[in-house]
Amino acid sequence: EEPQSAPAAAGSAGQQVVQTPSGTAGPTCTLEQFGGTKFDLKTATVGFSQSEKEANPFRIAETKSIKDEAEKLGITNLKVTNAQSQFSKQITDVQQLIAQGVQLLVIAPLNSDGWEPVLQQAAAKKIPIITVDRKINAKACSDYLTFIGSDFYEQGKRAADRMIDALGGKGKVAILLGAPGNNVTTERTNGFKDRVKEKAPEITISFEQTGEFAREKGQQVTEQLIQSNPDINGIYAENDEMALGAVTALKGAGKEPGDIKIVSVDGTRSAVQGIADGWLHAVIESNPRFGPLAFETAQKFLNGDAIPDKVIISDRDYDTGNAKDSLGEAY
Amino acid sequence: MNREQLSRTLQQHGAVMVLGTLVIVGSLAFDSFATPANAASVVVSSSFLAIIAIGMTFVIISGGIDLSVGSLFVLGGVLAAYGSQYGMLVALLLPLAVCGVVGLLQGLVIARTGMAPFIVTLAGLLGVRGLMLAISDEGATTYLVKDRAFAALGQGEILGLSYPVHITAALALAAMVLLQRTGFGQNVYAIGGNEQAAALMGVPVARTKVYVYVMSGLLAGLAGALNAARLSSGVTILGIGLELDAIAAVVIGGTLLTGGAGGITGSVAGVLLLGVIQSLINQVGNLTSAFQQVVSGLFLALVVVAQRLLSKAQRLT
Amino acid sequence: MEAVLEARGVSKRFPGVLALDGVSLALRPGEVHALVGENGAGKSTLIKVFTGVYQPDGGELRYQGGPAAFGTPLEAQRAGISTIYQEVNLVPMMSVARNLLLGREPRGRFGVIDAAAMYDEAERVLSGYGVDTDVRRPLRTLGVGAQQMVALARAVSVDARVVIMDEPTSSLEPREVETLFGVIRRLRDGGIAVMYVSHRLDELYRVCDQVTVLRDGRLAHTGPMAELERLKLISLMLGRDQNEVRTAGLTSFSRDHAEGDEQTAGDGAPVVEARGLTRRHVLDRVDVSVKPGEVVGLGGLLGAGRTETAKAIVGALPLDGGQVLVAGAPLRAGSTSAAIRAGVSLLPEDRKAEGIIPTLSVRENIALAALPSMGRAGVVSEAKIDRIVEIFMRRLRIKAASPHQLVSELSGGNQQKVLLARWLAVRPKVLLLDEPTRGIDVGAKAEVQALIDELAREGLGVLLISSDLEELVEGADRILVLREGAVVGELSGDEVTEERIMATIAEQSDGRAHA
Amino acid sequence: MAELTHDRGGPRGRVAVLKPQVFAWVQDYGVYAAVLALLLFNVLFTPHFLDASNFRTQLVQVTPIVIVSLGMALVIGTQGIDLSVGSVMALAAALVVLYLGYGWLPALVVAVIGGAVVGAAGGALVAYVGVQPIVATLALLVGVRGLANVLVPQLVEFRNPDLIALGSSSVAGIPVIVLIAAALTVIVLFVVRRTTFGRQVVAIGGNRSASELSGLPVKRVLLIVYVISGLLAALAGVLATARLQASDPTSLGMFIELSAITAVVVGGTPLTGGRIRVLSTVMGALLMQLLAATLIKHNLPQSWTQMVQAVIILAAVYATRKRETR
Ligand SMILES: Nc1ncnc2c1ncn2[C@@H]1O[C@H](COP(=O)(O)OP(=O)(O)OP(=O)(O)O)[C@@H](O)[C@H]1O
Ligand SMILES: Nc1ncnc2c1ncn2[C@@H]1O[C@H](COP(=O)(O)OP(=O)(O)OP(=O)(O)O)[C@@H](O)[C@H]1O
Ligand SMILES: [Mg+2]
Ligand SMILES: [Mg+2]
Repeated sequence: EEPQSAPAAAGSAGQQVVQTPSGTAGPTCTLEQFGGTKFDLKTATVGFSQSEKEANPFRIAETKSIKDEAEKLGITNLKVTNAQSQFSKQITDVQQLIAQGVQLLVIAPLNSDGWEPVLQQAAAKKIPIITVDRKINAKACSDYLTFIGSDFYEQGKRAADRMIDALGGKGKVAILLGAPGNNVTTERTNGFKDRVKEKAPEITISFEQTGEFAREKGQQVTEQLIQSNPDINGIYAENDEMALGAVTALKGAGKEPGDIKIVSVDGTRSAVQGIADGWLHAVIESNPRFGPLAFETAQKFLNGDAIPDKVIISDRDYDTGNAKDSLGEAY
Repeated sequence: MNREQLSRTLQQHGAVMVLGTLVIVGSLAFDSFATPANAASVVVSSSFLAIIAIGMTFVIISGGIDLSVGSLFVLGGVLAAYGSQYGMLVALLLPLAVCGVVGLLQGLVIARTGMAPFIVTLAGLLGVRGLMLAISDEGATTYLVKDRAFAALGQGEILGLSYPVHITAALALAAMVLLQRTGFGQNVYAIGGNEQAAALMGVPVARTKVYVYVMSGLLAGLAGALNAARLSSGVTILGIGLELDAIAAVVIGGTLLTGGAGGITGSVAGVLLLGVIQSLINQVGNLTSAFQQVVSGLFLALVVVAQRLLSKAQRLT
Repeated sequence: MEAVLEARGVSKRFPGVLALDGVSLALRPGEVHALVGENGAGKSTLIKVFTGVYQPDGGELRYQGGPAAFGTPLEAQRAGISTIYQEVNLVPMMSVARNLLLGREPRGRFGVIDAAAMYDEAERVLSGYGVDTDVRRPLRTLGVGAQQMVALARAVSVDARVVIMDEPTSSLEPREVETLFGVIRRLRDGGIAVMYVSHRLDELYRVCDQVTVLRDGRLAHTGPMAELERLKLISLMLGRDQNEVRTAGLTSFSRDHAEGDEQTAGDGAPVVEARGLTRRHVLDRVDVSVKPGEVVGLGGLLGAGRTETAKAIVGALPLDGGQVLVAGAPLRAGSTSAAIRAGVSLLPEDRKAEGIIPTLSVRENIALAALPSMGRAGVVSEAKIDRIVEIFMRRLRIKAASPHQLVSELSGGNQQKVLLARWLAVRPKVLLLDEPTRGIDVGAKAEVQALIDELAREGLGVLLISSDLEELVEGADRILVLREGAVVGELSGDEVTEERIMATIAEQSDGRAHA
Repeated sequence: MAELTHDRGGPRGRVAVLKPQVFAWVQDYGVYAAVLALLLFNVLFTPHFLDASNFRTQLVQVTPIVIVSLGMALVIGTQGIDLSVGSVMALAAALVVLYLGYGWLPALVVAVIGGAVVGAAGGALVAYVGVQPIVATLALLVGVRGLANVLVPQLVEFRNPDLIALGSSSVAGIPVIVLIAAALTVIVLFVVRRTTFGRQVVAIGGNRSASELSGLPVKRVLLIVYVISGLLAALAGVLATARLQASDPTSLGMFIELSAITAVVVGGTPLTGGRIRVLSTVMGALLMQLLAATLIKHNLPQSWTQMVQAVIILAAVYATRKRETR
């Protein structure tokens, strides 16, 4: 039993799948277009810049999957840095990776803007950059190579759909926001709100406070919320941790599973368990296992094949229907 | 030179020595450490913290502390990026003006009401970040730097080092002169060393304090603006905990938090120390984030102890 | 002649105290005006009102014939009133030179400070005051005496119309005092008005033309110094009539040495014995021993290392060599608490920096050192404390609004008494007193001296450091003369006279070409 | 003279102290007044504020900050500061789940010992090496948080019923952890007011070299003070963990050092040391908690929340600040 640590992506289970058909739509990019030179991935120095501490399931799984895949492919020279959630540090990290002579960069950006200095240096050295899970606002195939990840705005919309059918199209909803200023927060919020506005005008979003993506904060905010707004029907948490914090709060307030419908994003093991236990209504997955897809894309690119300028992976939904069976695949 | 002088020099330059040792060890341990490129990345990324640390040095020598610099840094960046759509001048003046005013307010409150700088600037830390979130609708909008000339200010290079480095160097020199060779500098030391006595010796205590906080505010804003130019966007998630880095750098540099003693050289060395420590950790390549923190914590402790023992050469009676 | 600085019916109120009550005083150019009164009479407060540190609650100030209101000391200074405050008020961590010249440093090109010129200037000025030291050193490395001289030099070297001195001599020894008087006379002849506060009456009679006596914040007398003979002056200060003073008031040290010797010379075993105390540049193989009931004096010029010797004995000064024995048993080096437990206590010289705890009340300050004995199992007994505090506040006549008043609000002299009480409360075997009567008024001074006497009779060993030779001679059975950290002579019995002390210092000093 | 001192207490004296008393009162009880004002505001403008459940919520949420602030008050009393408390909470959270196998009590003990050890490290650096408190504890802030994450890389949920009970059960309607915090407050109050140790703490804060010359065991006292701070922080970490029903070394106690320092200072304890006000510190913590709650309940955006907090902090400290005579 406890304590359980992050499970490996059991076999191919929970592996990322590219969204079809739209996933790889749009312009493509080849080695010539990019203007890089071919090199052997195995012997190359590869840099991976992680944005946040490997201290939540998503980051742990993400870093792990990159490292595992590199090992699998026999890439011996993988350099990993971690920006500890400080953006300035991530810029410096990547610059120092470049200084150490990496030939391929995989970056999990903490923020979408502000990559100018890195992009310049990389471009000067023609180092291909693959960004995972978050975008970089720049030109694909020139500033950077390509983006692999989920569409957070889309995740927000799908969360909204689940909330709407959970509440039968009407009721009061509270949002537990992620960390302020964070792109993920912004997009998951906008996606949710836009969708609700367009499809269920009778749902009012009566409350939105930040839980900073952390469980304790989620719990505290929810405690305040249900105490002063007892009439709330649903809670949209922008990540699983806050949702689970909310669950603890509801338990503490003597609520029953399902009294308040909770929808969240990520798809961590505990959250899927939460669905099975009836506390969560649905969870929109955001799949962190970028390793295989990233290196596959890189290899294709180095082989001279055309690769799409953005690879959107198809995230699944977890709900009472599939929760129990897919527990093994959740991260 | 006698014992006091020796030990004073040690206290001020203990950090420099530790830095030197660390660099040597580093370049022996990793061959990709002492490369120009890596050195450049350390120096460039340190320059922004250095600018803030210069202001912090004045504040701390005067016996105060400024926790608002982290928030002013990010606010300055956002304002600069926002202002850049109206051209270079606005991009520079807007952040300086606003951050200067914040510094002025904090200085006035501290000097006039005698409230603890720690708490006043803690309020500043909160309030300013709030302000930043307010003008970037809760941090959702990131203004991009439109003005090329302004962007160049953060990205252009001379001798392989980008402008911010040169600006920092210039500021550091100016600060040294200001601190050691002007009446204002003397007043800063005096009120830090013994405020009551300074007042009785005819030092304009209140005014000096106000100046000090204005300066700190201005420099934090400037650092933010330059950083925005470098990133060519007003990133809203910057500067959290930056004040602690700045304070650590200054104190490692041999400046006493109790005020009255210290200098710019040490602070700059302190900043570089922090940068080098980070760089060394990156050289190792595959430490988990948790271990990285343990290591930098140990490093920090090691450095302050070393610095302290060096300066203990002086026995106070 | 027209007064240059004048107070008319000035009042100043502090929480619980009316420190000044309608005081009027006129200060004329070219006169040296003595301001006297017992501890807490309001002298420092009046001065602080003159110089803009405090704002008067009532009455008016006039400066150069016009009404004046100084908002800050700076304004007063700019207007030409320069002051030496009772507690040395300089910046310890700054160098001597920067302290001396703060605000008027010599400028070089582009108006930046010319360091070299500054140091030369400082050395030149200070040598005129007999302070020969490296002006680059932080001020705090100088002894209190030297610091006082720096403050004096600083105050006088601005061209002022009025110079106010609040107990400038309290930490000076004879040589420095002479220098000071020289300065004062120069000022007076230059038509400058000097206000002079001191508890050393003979000094007053030597330099002062006018005198004003304060008692409990009210004006008790003002007039020419010469016309007011000593006993009258004292009775005015203490508010008792003259014969009462003559009989009770001023019993100073009562011991005459011959008889004193017999009394105390009894058993030769010293309670505390220091052997070969050594510390580079400061102390050089100093031997000191004190027998029960004996009062040993330490004589010497400023900077001779008397304070260091005392500190070394209680383990407050790291040593390179030597040891301290209490009743034959060696004391753990460098541990003040061990020394105190063994019964050796030091009343420090620097009241402000090493004595009082400003954030605590009079009561807490008195009880501090005795705390361990003030309760059971680490829980203090308030009753016990109250009793002790009550006793000592009465015995030492400590003047405070209440035992719960902040000690930092007491007058200088009363703070000194609080510290004395703190040490008496631990019932030490040996008491090291570094300038015990500094800043204490005549009445209190006599009391303290009598107290020392009494304690010695009860068998307490005393090491007495005083810059006041008279006090030293009257008080001590035996005197060790220090110079540059080494014992250069011992006087006992009939040798104990001011002349012999001066002689000993002098004959030793010949080598060191003066100033 | 005796009689003169006497009549100071007389009518003139009383007049003299009347006005200052008002100041003094505001100075001493300003924070209480502020709390009352905030309560009043909520009673008027916040729905369901008077429910017992609400007060329980506020008290439960403020508990960790109160406990940490008690230690912080002692440290600040010595003119020091302890930035490591947040990380110590995280470490405690990590240790408590690691040793939960041996039962909740042993686990708690281990966690608290861990906190004490960290405190001792900081104390040693400050007292014996002479490192400035803010950097000594800053190093620990960084390192110990990392250590906690090394021990427990990610949030771990636990099912131990006793520990969960510790966090969620109540006695006579009052949550256990609140009772614990209350008990600790009383203890610290006693230590500060009535013990030799307490007196020595403030004396050292007031004038260190004077304390040394008075034979106080300065270094030992300093060491102990930091140990206590670490101990309390660890305890707070365990309680917070019990309440969260999961150990989250990553984010538990983040920035709590600032809240704690604010609570202490708002309570009127000067950062310059030499004075400790225990009850007011607790009040300060309550003030901050109520404020946060009010802003959440009224659903203010983050930007406003932070700006309002800034203003309130300033106002509260302004009211309780020490006025110097002029
Ligand atoms: N800041 C203050 N707050 C409260 N009371 C004060 C303050 N300063 C002085 N007092 C009180 O005012 C009275 C006069 O103090 P003052 O320092 O003027 O005496 P003094 O004549 O200088 O005595 P001494 O000869 O010992 O220096 C004393 O009773 C003292 O307690
Ligand atoms: N006039 C002076 N010139 C230069 N240095 C001095 C002078 N007076 C004191 N010092 C320095 O200060 C140190 C301590 O002197 P201190 O005054 O404490 O000795 P002291 O004999 O106790 O004199 P006192 O107790 O009368 O002040 C000495 O070691 C010396 O270096
Ligand atoms: Mg006085
Ligand atoms: Mg001395």
